[in-house]
Amino acid sequence: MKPLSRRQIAWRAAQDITDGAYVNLGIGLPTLVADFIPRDREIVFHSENGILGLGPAPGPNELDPDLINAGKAPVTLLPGGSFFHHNDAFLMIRGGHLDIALLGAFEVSEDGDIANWTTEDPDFPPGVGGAMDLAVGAKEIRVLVEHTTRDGKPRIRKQCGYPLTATRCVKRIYTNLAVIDVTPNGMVARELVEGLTFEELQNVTEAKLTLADDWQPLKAA
Amino acid sequence: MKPLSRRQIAWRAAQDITDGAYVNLGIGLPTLVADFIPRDREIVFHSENGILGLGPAPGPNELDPDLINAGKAPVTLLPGGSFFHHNDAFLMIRGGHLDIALLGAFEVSEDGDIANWTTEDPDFPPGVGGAMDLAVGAKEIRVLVEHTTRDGKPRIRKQCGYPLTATRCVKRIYTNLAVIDVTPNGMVARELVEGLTFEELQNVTEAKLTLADDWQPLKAA
Amino acid sequence: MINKQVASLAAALNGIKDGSTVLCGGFGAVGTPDELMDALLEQGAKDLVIVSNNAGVGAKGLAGLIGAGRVRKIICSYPRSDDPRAFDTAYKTGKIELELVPQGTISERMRCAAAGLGGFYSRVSAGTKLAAGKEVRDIDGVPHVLERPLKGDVALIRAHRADRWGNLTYRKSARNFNPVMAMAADLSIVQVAEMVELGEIDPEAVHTPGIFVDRIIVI
Amino acid sequence: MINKQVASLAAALNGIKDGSTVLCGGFGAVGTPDELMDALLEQGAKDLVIVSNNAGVGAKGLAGLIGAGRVRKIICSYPRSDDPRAFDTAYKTGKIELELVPQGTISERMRCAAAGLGGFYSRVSAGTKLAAGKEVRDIDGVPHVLERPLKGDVALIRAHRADRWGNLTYRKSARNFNPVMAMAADLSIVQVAEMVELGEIDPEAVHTPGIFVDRIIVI
Repeated sequence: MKPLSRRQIAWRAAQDITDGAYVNLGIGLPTLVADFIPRDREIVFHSENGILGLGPAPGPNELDPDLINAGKAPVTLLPGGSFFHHNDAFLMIRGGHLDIALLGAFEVSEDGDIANWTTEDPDFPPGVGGAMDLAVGAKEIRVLVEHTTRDGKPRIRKQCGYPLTATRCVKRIYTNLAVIDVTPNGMVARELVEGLTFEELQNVTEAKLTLADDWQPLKAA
Repeated sequence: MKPLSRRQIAWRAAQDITDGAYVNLGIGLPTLVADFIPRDREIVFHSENGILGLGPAPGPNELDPDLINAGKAPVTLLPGGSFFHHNDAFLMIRGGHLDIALLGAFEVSEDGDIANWTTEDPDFPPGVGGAMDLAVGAKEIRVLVEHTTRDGKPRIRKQCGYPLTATRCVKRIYTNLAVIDVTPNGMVARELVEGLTFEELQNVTEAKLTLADDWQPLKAA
Repeated sequence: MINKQVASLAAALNGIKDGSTVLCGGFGAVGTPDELMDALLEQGAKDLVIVSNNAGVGAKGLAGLIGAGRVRKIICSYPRSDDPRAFDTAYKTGKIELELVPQGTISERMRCAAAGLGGFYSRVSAGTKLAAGKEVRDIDGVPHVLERPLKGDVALIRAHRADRWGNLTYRKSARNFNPVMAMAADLSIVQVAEMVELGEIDPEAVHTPGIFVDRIIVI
Repeated sequence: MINKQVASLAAALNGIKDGSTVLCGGFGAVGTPDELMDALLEQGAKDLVIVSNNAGVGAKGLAGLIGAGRVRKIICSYPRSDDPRAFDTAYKTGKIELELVPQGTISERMRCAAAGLGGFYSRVSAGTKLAAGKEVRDIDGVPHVLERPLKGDVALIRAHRADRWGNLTYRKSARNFNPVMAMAADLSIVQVAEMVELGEIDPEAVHTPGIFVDRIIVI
């Protein structure tokens, strides 16, 4: 059994983004997704700091200090892109105008609660950024996350231990081991990496899973 | 005693608009004020339909069907003017960004209440437009009005008989007979047309007036 | 590939259902989506709730819809116009319901829906007949009326230019209610004078970003 | 004649009082009014409440004000940055109060003040620690948090171009919080790279109309 790399998780999530979607990519792992969009699809990426139509990272001669994404990395703008102020950027988020937000997380609960803003580490002041706005506002929330912590503790839990970002909002989770849907009937494993049994997956998952009848091997390019 | 004409009322109101003010002119009598701004003052006129920097009426070759004011009359735009959407136009109004709104009225009360949106005439459906937004929102509300109705009934009353537009907002009233301030101590007549006694003014005014110690003759060009 | 342009007015209006709430752009006769409204008459949807600053002029556009008895209710700030015969007739015969809302409040209620908010408190209309039946709350000693979001099933929008992503620009005061309405409906349908190539609209000067636009028809 | 340009940073910041609430534009290091913030250090106002998305980078600008002990409280969404030493030190030693607010809620609270509204209901933060102590109300079965307007005594803004009426344009993502902050303060002070003649800014593409601007300084 070979877990997916971070880039493979991003690749897998990218395959589910349909042509023409308006998408916000959270900071960290979700940002990698932009690199793996199938070439025949035109996706409009949104950034909290007032951009629609984010393009790839700039070449050395394209760098513009006034053009960054929400992760504060330099970006470019595609033809058809637009700039607007922060208030309109969050109107888009909160008002359900984004089709998909791909987010990182510390934990996701059985009900689709997400905790991704603070671990209450006393060494750092807390920061929330746009995490709560995105989790509440986008039409569909999908999470990209390592299945367990470095210590092997499950991140997919009955209830989140860390402070919540938002409740009952996550619809799908991409991990290095599986693709899991959050449904009204609980969590359903749709795809498992090859060589992993459902029992093994459940053993590293605190939330109760069921295996989809039509489950598939989790493939990654 | 010669009452002011409508244009003279507008002239008098125009003299009180200070250089650099942001001003909204209500439909009807207040609209005439734009013609009488002293030449050495630069005033920025606002229109509810998304314009700052309204200029004079267009000449025959300047007419643009996409450029009208809130009264739906063709206008022009001055250099420095700008267009924006209705929501920003009313943010400016409601948020106290306009220095002055000059409004027409059916009635004004002793407390500065204004009634200017409906006479409840059963022959017409009611219309409110931006009247309530302006009356509540502008930093200072000044009213231009004939002192009495055609039947000689006072428009400046103890309480408004017509449905209110907003309460306690009017600061100054320009009529064909007088300039009257609404103060915490009641209404104070500041200027009277020549030949009119204070007693005569009070007789055509339902609200209780006091005469300012430093009252002046009401002059008009 | 994203291409929001449609080939016909029928395709633009396809699927609008009876009972829909339809936001109609424009102020007076400026910036009104006349051809879309005429086509809505053709399309046949009835029992409509129309949100529009005014209530139609003459016999075409919104007035045509009202005259044909297709509008159950209108939410507007100023139903009068130079030639309000269609609305006046319907109103006097009790065939149309009128919800009169201050102009800024209509606009803000639509923005509230667009922004995914549950409501807002406004001083506007407090202490007046238009606050009748609404919750009033003192905030810092000043009475405020609770206003609720106003969302459209459909918005009919008139813009000047568009690209295939749906980015829009308007001309002068024809912008008016169009941008807020485009944001506040589930389905935003736009008539434009001109399509331009992607990238031709200055990204610093897009008036309505394409995210708010679903279908575009060139008139 | 209207001319909002002032001759010096000192004139730009004249009159800012101790205890002021100061809205500071920018997101990360982009669009931040660095020179105005450095000049505010010179100017001397203390006990400030700063509203800013971030809490300063390195030792200059906002970080300089915090390092000098001039900021009593900061209202922000994300106090961390690449080099947050000034804020971290003040925070750990209890010398600065932090009000953490979701990024969209900060922005919307400022717009609420700008728009003259008394408050709004938002789903954001409902059911989380950041809603602690706030009024919560079920609207259509969904819990909403009551959020109050956030007004500045002063806004420090960075724009690209201005004219003497105060019309502003920004560059790319340097726009960010600047327009909403310019609207939400009693006194809006703007640093720009360039003054242009009245009428040179396209009236269809003004990002901040001059009505929201009080003073302009060219840096």
